[in-house]
Amino acid sequence: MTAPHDEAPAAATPGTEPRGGRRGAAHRTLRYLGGRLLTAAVSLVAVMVTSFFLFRILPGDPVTALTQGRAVSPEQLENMRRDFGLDQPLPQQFLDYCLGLLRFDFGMSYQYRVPVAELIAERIGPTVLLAGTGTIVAAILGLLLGTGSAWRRGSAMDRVNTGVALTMWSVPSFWLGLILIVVFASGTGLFPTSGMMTPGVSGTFNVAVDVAHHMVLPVATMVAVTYAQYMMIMRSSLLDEMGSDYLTTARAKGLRDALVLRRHAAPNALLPTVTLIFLNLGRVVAGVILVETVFAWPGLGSLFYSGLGVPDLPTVQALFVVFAGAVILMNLLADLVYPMLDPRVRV
Amino acid sequence: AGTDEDSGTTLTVAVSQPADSLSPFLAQRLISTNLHRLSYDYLTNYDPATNEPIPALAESWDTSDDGLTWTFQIRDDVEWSDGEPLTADDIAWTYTKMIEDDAAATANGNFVANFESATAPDATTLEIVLSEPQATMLALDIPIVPRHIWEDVENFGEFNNDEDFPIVGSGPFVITGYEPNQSVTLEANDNYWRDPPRFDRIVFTTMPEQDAQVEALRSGEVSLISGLTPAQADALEGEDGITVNNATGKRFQAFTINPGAETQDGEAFGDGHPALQDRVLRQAIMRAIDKDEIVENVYGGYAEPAEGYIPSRYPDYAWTPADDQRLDFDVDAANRMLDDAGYEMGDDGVRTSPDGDRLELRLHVHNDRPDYVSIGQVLTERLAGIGIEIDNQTVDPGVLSDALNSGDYDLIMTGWSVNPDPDYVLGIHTCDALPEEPGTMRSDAYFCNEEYDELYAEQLATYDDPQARADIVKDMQAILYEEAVVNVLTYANTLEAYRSDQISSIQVQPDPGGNIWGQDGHWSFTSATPAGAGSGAGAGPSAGVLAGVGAVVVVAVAGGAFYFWRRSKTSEDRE
Amino acid sequence: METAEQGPPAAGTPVLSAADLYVRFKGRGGRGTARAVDGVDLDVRPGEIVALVGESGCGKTTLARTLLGLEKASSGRVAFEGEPLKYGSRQLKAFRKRVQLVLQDPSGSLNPRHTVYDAVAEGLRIHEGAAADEEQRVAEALARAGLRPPERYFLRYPHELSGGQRQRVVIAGALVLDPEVIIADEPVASLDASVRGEILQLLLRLRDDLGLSALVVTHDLGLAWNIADRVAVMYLGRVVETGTVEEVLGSPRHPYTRALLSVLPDAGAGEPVVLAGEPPDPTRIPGGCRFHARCQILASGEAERAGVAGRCRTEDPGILPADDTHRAACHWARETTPAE
Amino acid sequence: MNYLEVKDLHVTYRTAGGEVPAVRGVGFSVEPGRKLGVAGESGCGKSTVALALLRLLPSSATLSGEILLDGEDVLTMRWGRLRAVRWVGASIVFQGAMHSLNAVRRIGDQIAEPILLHNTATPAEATRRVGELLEHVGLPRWRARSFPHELSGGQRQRVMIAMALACEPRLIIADEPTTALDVMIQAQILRLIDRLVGEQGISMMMISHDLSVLADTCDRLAVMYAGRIVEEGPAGTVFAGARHPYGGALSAAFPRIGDPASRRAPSGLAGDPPDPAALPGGCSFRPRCAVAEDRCAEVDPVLWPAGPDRAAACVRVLTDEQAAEAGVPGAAATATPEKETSA
Amino acid sequence: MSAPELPREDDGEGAAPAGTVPAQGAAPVHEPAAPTPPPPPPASRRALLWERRRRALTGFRREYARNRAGMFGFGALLLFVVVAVAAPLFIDPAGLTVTGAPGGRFEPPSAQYPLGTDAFGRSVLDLVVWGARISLTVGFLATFVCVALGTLVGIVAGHFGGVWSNVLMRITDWFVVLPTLVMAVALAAVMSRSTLTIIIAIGVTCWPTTARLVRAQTIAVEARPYIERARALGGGHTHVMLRHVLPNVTPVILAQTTLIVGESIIMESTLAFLGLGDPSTISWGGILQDARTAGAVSSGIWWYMLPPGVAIAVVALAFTLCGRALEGVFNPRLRERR
Ligand SMILES: Nc1ncnc2c1ncn2[C@@H]1O[C@H](COP(=O)(O)OP(=O)(O)OP(=O)(O)O)[C@@H](O)[C@H]1O
Ligand SMILES: Nc1ncnc2c1ncn2[C@@H]1O[C@H](COP(=O)(O)OP(=O)(O)OP(=O)(O)O)[C@@H](O)[C@H]1O
Ligand SMILES: [Mg+2]
Ligand SMILES: [Mg+2]
Repeated sequence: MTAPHDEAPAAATPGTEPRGGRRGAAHRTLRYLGGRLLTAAVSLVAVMVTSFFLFRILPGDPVTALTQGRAVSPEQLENMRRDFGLDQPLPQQFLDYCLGLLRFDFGMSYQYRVPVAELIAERIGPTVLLAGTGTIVAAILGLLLGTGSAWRRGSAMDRVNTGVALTMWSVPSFWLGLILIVVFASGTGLFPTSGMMTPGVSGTFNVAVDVAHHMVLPVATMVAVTYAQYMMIMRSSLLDEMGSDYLTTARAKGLRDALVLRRHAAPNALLPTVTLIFLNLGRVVAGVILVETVFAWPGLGSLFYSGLGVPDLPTVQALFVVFAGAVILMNLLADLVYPMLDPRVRV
Repeated sequence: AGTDEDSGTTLTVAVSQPADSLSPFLAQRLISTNLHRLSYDYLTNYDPATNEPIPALAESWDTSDDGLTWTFQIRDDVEWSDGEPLTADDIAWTYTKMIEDDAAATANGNFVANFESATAPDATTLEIVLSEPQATMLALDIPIVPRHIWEDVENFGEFNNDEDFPIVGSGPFVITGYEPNQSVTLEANDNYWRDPPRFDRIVFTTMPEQDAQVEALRSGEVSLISGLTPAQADALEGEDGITVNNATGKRFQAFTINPGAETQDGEAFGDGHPALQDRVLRQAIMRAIDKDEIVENVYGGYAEPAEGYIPSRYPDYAWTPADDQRLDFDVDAANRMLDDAGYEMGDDGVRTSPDGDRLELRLHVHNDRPDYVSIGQVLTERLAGIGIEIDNQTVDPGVLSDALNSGDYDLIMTGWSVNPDPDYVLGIHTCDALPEEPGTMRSDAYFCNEEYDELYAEQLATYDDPQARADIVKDMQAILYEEAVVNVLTYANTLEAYRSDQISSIQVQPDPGGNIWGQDGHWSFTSATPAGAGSGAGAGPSAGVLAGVGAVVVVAVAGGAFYFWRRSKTSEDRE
Repeated sequence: METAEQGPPAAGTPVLSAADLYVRFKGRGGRGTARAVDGVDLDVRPGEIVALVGESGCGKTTLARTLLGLEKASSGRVAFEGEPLKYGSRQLKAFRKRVQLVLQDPSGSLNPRHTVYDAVAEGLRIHEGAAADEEQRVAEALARAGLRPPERYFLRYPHELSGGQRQRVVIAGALVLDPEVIIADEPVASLDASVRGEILQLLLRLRDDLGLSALVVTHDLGLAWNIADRVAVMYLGRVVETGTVEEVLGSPRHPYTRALLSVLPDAGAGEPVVLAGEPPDPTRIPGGCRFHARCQILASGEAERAGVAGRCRTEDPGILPADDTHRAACHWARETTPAE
Repeated sequence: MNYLEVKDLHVTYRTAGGEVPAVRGVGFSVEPGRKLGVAGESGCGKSTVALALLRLLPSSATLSGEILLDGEDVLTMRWGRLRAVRWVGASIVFQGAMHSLNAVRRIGDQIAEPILLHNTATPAEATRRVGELLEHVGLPRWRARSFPHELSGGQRQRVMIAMALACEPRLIIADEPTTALDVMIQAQILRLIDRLVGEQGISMMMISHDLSVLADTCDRLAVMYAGRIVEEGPAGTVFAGARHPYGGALSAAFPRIGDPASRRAPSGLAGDPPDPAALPGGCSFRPRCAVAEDRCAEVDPVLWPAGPDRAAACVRVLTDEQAAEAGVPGAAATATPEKETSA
Repeated sequence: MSAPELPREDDGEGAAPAGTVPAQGAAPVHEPAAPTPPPPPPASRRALLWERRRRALTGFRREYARNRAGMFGFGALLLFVVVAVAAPLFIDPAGLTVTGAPGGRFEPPSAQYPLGTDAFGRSVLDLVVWGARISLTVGFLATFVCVALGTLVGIVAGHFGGVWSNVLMRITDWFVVLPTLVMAVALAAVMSRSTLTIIIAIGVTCWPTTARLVRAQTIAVEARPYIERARALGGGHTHVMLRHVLPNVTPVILAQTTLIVGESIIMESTLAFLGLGDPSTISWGGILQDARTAGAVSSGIWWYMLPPGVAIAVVALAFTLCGRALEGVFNPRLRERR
C-alpha cells in the first residue's frame, strides 16, 4: 500500500501546502490502519465467544448422535466423551477453547477425527473457488448490465435487464440449482450434476478443465441469484452520477459519449459498488451453503451443515468463526482499499 | 481426454456421505465400513445368498465347552497388497490393539469388549479368550490391518490412514486414491485369494443430493446409486439401460411408547403420560394405525406392513402374530377397547384417562428422515380418530435423543438396521439396557419384561442350535408385540438402481431379493461384471466436458459480440 | 415565564453576552484542533441589532450556535441577562423560549414533511403543549412575518414556497414565542438579491415594533450597513474590530476591515486590496497577530514605518472588550489612531 | 464581425409537470475580445442559455433559434463537428467548481484531457502545458497531482479556469464563477479572469446574478428576467441607470456602503420569482412591478431601443410613436416614463 | 443540482400558485401589520388538512401508478393475499390431511387437480394456496420483528451520537458480521420447531441491515438544519426523534420492509429446505422440501416441485418490485430525471 499524499512535495508553496504534510499523512494512515485492525480484532473476539456459547446450547449429545444406530458399548461412549472433552465443566471447556484458539487449534472434529483446522484447510479451497468465481462473475455481469441499464435508462434493454435481474433475485437458489440440474445435467448431459472433479482425472490442465466444467452449474446458480444486487447498485449509483455537473464538463470538453461513460461516469459510480462487492465476498462464503449442498460441492458450507446435525461442536464453532471472520476480513479490506480508490475519503 | 487411466473398466458409485476416515479403527459411517469391506479381510464373511457366516481369513474354528475360548484356523495363502504374507499374528495384533488402546476401539470396540486376549500361537492359528460368552464371534466385523504398517502408528485416535497410497490391505480392492469429501478410488487386487473382481476400478463419489444422484445415473456419470425414494424408483423403472433393484429391507420402522421411564433400580423419571402405562391404551393405539396406508402413501408400496421385530428378510427369525393375537387396524375395535377401559370421550373429541388425564400425547419425529416425518403426520391424524390428540414434534435428532434420555416423551419414532445376527437389537430391550441413572439411556424404549429377559438369556446360550434359537427369538418378538411398547410399523424396501448398460450382472444379498449397497461382505462389487467393452463411466464426462465448455464459450462469445456490435452501432450519434 | 414578572432588563445590561469565549473542535483522524471561536467578547443590548461579519469559516455560525447553547463553549461564558447560561435541559428549554435562532439555510430549516402551520406551531407545542389559542398565535406570527393572509399558507409544505417565503416562515416560527432576542445566521445569504431586501425590512420592523434585540450573522458588509446598529468584524475566530456601523464601515481601522471594504465591487474610490491566499485555517492559527500573514499593511511596509512590524509578528493584539467604543485589534491601528 | 451571435433562442424543457419554457427568445452577440455580462435572478434561464451555446442541454430540452459560433450554427452541427468545436471554439467555467470537477481524478489529468483530445499533443507536452496553465492561474505546478477535494473552493475555481484555457479557446463562457465564494476570494477570481482575458484577447460571456460584479468586469450587460433579456447595454450605464424596472431593482438591491439612503433602509423586490411554467400574460414582470400600468397586462414587451446603444423590454421606454408602431395600446396614458430612468 | 433530497408528499400540486403573489407582494412593505382576520373555525382546518392528506395520498397513488413494475407487483401481491385469506372458503381442509386426501399418489395435473397431487394424494394447487397463508404470515411477521428492531436501534443510535451510538453500532456490527443464514440455521436448530421459531430466527438475524440503513438515514436527517432549529426551539430528544426523524425515515423503512418480506419468504423456504421447518404446517418452503425429499425433481414430478418455487419467486418478486417502486416514489432522486 502506498501512503496517500506521497506525491505532494514537502516544499510546498506557503499557504497552499496540503494540510499536515507528508509526515502527518503517514502518521494518520498508520492510525487509521491501527484503528481498523483493532476494530476487526475486537469483532473477531466477540464472534469467537459467541460461537462457543451459541453452539453449546444446541440440543443433542454428539456422542449418541455419532453412534446412532450402531452397536456401541457404554465404555466406548465414555471414551468418546472423554476424548471430546465433553466430561469437563463448561467453564473448563471454554478455557480450553480459548487456549486452543490462541494456538490456532480449533480442536478435533467429532465426526472426522481430524483437527478442525485441517478439515477447514481442506475445504476452504473449493469454497473460495466457488464463491470467489461466483462473486466475480456476478459482479462483472452486474456491473456491465447495470452500467448499460443506467446509461440507457428507460430503454427496452433497461427494462428487460432490470426485470430479469429482479426475477432471478427472487428465486430461491436451491430451487434454481435443482432445476438447473434437471435441465442441463440430465436433460442435455452438458454439465456434470454435482461434485467438483471427476475422480481419476490428472494433469494440471485436465484437472482445471474438469473443475471448470463442474463449476458451470453451481456458479451459474450463484450468479443468477446474486448478480441483481450488483446490477441494481451500479445502476442507481450511476444514475446518481448522471446528473452530476462534471459529466457536463466532460461533454463540454468534446468527449464522446462512450468516453464520458468510460472515463468519468462509470469509474465514479463504481466506487460505492466496491464496498458492496467486498462485503459480499465475505458474506458469500457462508451464503454458498445452499449451492454447495445442492451441487455436492466439497466446501465449508456442506461441512457446516453436516456438522450442525451431530453437533460436531469444534467444527461448527470453527466454521462460524471462519464465516464471520471472512466478513470481518473483507470489511477490513474494503476499509483499506476504498480510500486507495477514492481520493475523497483518503485520510 | 480427461483421464490418463482410460484403460480398464470403472464402476462409479454415488454415495450420499463422504468417508469420515480411512482408518478402520475410527471409521463409523456406512461408506467407510463398506470401503473397508473391500480393502481389508475379516475373520469371517457372510454368505451372499443366505447371510450366514462363512469362512474368510478363518478357514475353520473351534469353541471350548464353556464358550470362552475360540480357536480359529487362519488361511496361509493370503498376502497383503504389498506382497507381505498375512498371518494370524496380524489378526491377533489388530484385536489386541483394540483391547489395549481405547483410541483403537473407537469404531468397533464393542466387538472386543469381552475379549480377555487374542493371541497367535503360530502363523495359522488365532486364539481368543473371552470373559463371557459372546454371540457375535462369527460376526466380528473388524477389518484386519497389516501389523508391519500399523505398528508405527503413534496415535490411533488421530491417524486417518490417508497418507500413503495405495493403502496396504488384503481385500479384493486396494484403495489407491482419496479426494476428501469427494471420492475414493479403488483398484482391483488381482492377487485376491477369492475370485478377483471383474471391474478394474471402483470409484465412490460423494453426492449428498438424492436428485443429483438420480440425474447422474441417468447421464451415465455414475453406474450405481442407492437410497432411492419410491417416486424415483418408479420413474427410473422403465428407463433404458437402468435396472432398479427393489430389495427387501434390513430395517424396520417403528415407534416406541413411553410406558413410564425407569432406571434399572426402578426409579421412575421423566414426564411420560401416565395413561401410557396401561397396555390397553397402547394396544388401542396400535389398532388405530393403518399400516397399509403407510406402506402405500409413505413408501409408495415399496415396503411391507410389519408386525414382528425382525424384518422378513431374515426368514429364520421373522415372526408374524397368530390371528387371535393380531392388533390390526380397526378403529371401532380400538374405540371399543378404550371405552371399555374407561377412557371417556370428551366433547372436543379427546379422551380422558380413568385417572382424569387428557389423552394429549407428544410424538417426537426425526426431522432428517422424511419417511418418519410423513409417518408422524399419518399417526397424528389416525390417532385423532380414537380420541388421542398428538402434538407432532418434528425435531433435530439431538433433541429427540435428549427427550428419550430424559424420559420426557410419549411417543417417539425409531428404527433399527437388523444384522443377520439379531442379538444386539434384541439386547437393547432387556431390563439390563435400562439406564443406571436417569439420562444415560442407550436404547430406544424403557422396556423391561422378566419373561423377555429370560428368553434373551436363553437364546444367547443356544447360539449353536440355530433352530432352537430362532424359536426363542420369535417368542421374544411375540412379547414385544403384545406389550405394544416397541411398535413396528413397516419394513421399508431398499431401493437401488444401476446402469445395466454398464453393469451386466451384480450379486445381491440375500439372494434373491437382497440389496447391493451396504452388504455384509463385498459380494456386490466383486461380482459386478462390466457390460460390453469401454462402457466405463470414464467415457461420459470427457465428451460432456467438451460440449459443456463449448456451450459456455459460445454463449460468452455471442454475448460479447452482441454487446460490442450494439455499442459500435450506437456510439457515434449519441450524446 | 418568570421573566415576564421581572420586567424589561435594565437598559445597558446586555441581554445576551459572550465573555472570553472559546470553542474548539477536536480534529478527527489526527487533524489538529480547530479553534473556531478563539476568544470573543460580545454583547447584544436590548433593542439593538448587532451585525457579526467576516469571511467564510471565520467562526460566525459557531459563535451564534454557542450563544444559543447548541454548542458548549470550551471555555469562557455565555450570559443571558447577566446570568450565566445553564446547560440543564430544563434551563435550556426556558432559555430557548426567549432567545430564538434563525438558521443560515431557510430551505433546510423546514422539515419537508411539516406544513407551514406545523413548522410555526412547533415552538408553541414544545413550550406550551396544546395551547388553546395556538392557531391564532400562529396566524399572528405569520402575518407579522409578512405572510398574509396567514390562513392561505397554513397547509402549504415548504417545497411549495419560494425561498423568501420559506425564510419568512422560519422567522415566523421564531416570532411565535415572542422572543426577546433573535440570532439570525446569514438570514439572506442564500437568497436572491431581489428578495433579501424584504427580509431585512422585516427584521428592522420587528425591532422597531417589538423592541427585539438581534444578532445578525453575515459575511456581507452591505447588509450590516442596511440594518445594523453595531458591527463586529470577525477574523479567524476572533473579533478584530467593533464599533457602530458608521464608525466601522465609515472609517475602518483594522486592515482586514479595510480590505473587505475595498473589494466590494462598488467600492468606488481606492485601489481594491485583494488579500492573497486562501481563507485561513482555524486548526493552524498563526502566532503574533493572527492576520499578519495576509496583512497588506505589513506587506506594504507601512507597519514597518509605524514601527509595529515586529509586534505584529510576535505579539497577539489581545481580545477586544465588549463595549460601545470603536476598537480594532491591530497594533498598527492603535499606533496610528490616537483615539485609542 | 461577432464571434458569437445568438438569435431568437428558445429552450423548452419537457418535464413531468408539463413544458417549461426556460428561455423565450433570447438574442445577443459577443465581439471578439469583448466581455458580455448576463445578470438576472435565480432561475431566469442564464445557465440554460450558457449550456445551449454548446448544445450541452439534457435531451429533455428542445432548442430553436440560431447560435452562430464564428459563423457556424451550433444547433445544426453534426455531432462530430460539435465535439471538435467544444472547448476549442468555446469553453465553459461552470457554476459549482466542486461538482464540475471529477472528484476522483487528478486535476492535471482533467486539464490535460481536452488538450490530448483536441490538440493531439503528446502526453509529455500536455503535462508541460498543464503546469503552465496552473501557474498562469496562480497555482503551483505540483498541484496537478492533487485531487479536487484537496483544494479550497477558490483554488478549484481557478483550476476550472485553467481548464477552460487549456485549448486556447476563442470564447469563454463563465457561469457564475464566483457565486458560492467569499467576497475576498470572489475578488481574487474576478481579477484573475480579468487579467487572463485581457492578456489573451479572448471573448467572454460572464453570467452572474450580481449586477455589481458584472458591472465591474464587463463591457456590456444583459439583464434577464423569466427567460428573456429585458435590458441590454453598456455595463456602466445599465448598472447606474437601468431602464427596465427589474434592472433598476437589481442594481438597487446592492447597498452602497456609506450611502445614507440605504442606511437602515434595505431595498428589495417584493413578490416571488416567476415560475417559467406558469407565466402571467402580458409583461412577465408585471406582478412584481411597482410601476406597472394597465397596458402591461396586454403587451408582451420585447427589446425596444432605449437610448444610445441600449435596449429594454418595457413599454415605458417607448415614445408614443414607437408605441404606436409596436402596436402598444394606450401609450399616451403614461406620458412621463423618462423621469424614472434618467441616469 | 439541487433536487429536493427529501420525499415530497403531494406531487399532485405544483409550486406556489402564482396567483397568490401579486396582491401581497405589491403591498407597501412598511405598512403596519394588518389586524389578522379571525381564524377560520378549527373544524374546517381539520377538514382541510384531511382533504390535503387525501390529496397527498392521491398524488402518491398517481406517482406509484406510474411505475408499471410496481403496479404489477402490487397486483400480484393483492391477488396472493386475497387468495390466501379466502382460502378456507374454497378449500376443504380435510382434503389437506394426509389420511383424508382425495386423490391418488402423484397424479399428474388433470382437470380435477390442476397441479396434480402429492404423495398422499393431496391437491398440489390446494397445498400451494394454503401454503400462502403460512408463508405470507412468516414473511410479514418476520419482517415486522426485523424492521421494528432495526428501526428502534437505528434511530436511537443515529440520534444519540457518541457512546450510545457506539455501543449500539458495535452490537449491530457484531450482528452484521454473523452470517445471516448460518445464524438463522443455528437458531432454528436450537429452538423448537415451529413457525414462531422461523419468524424469530429470520427476524433476529436480519435487523442489523435495517438498523444500519435507518441509522444512516437518521444521521442524514439529523444533519439537516431543521433538526437544529427544533433543538433551538427547545425540543428534546423525544420531540426530535418522534416529530422529525421518524417521519423522515419512514419511507426508507417502508421500502426496506417490502424488500425484507420477499427475503423472509425465501429464507423460510431455505430453512425448510435445510430441514429446519415445521413439517406439520403447510408452507411453500415445506412443500418444496417435501417435494425434494420425495425425489420429485428427478422423478419427473414437476407439478410438485415447480409451483411452490414459482409462488415463492413471484411473491418475492412482487414485494421487491413494490419496494423499488416505493423507493422511487419516496426518493425523488431515484425518479427518472434529466
Ligand atoms: N462541528 C464542527 N467540527 C469541526 N469543525 C467545525 C465544526 N463546526 C465548524 N467547524 C470549523 O470551525 C470553523 C468556523 O466555522 P463556522 O461554521 O462557524 O464558520 P462561518 O463563519 O459560519 O462560515 P460561513 O460563512 O461559511 O457560514 C470552520 O473552519 C469550520 O470548519
Ligand atoms: N432539466 C430541466 N428540466 C426542467 N426544467 C429545468 C431544467 N433545468 C432548468 N430548468 C428550469 O429552467 C429555468 C431556468 O434554469 P437555469 O438553470 O437556466 O437558471 P439560472 O438562471 O441559471 O439560475 P441560477 O442563477 O439559479 O443558476 C428554471 O426555472 C429551472 O427550474
Ligand atoms: Mg456560517
Ligand atoms: Mg445557473
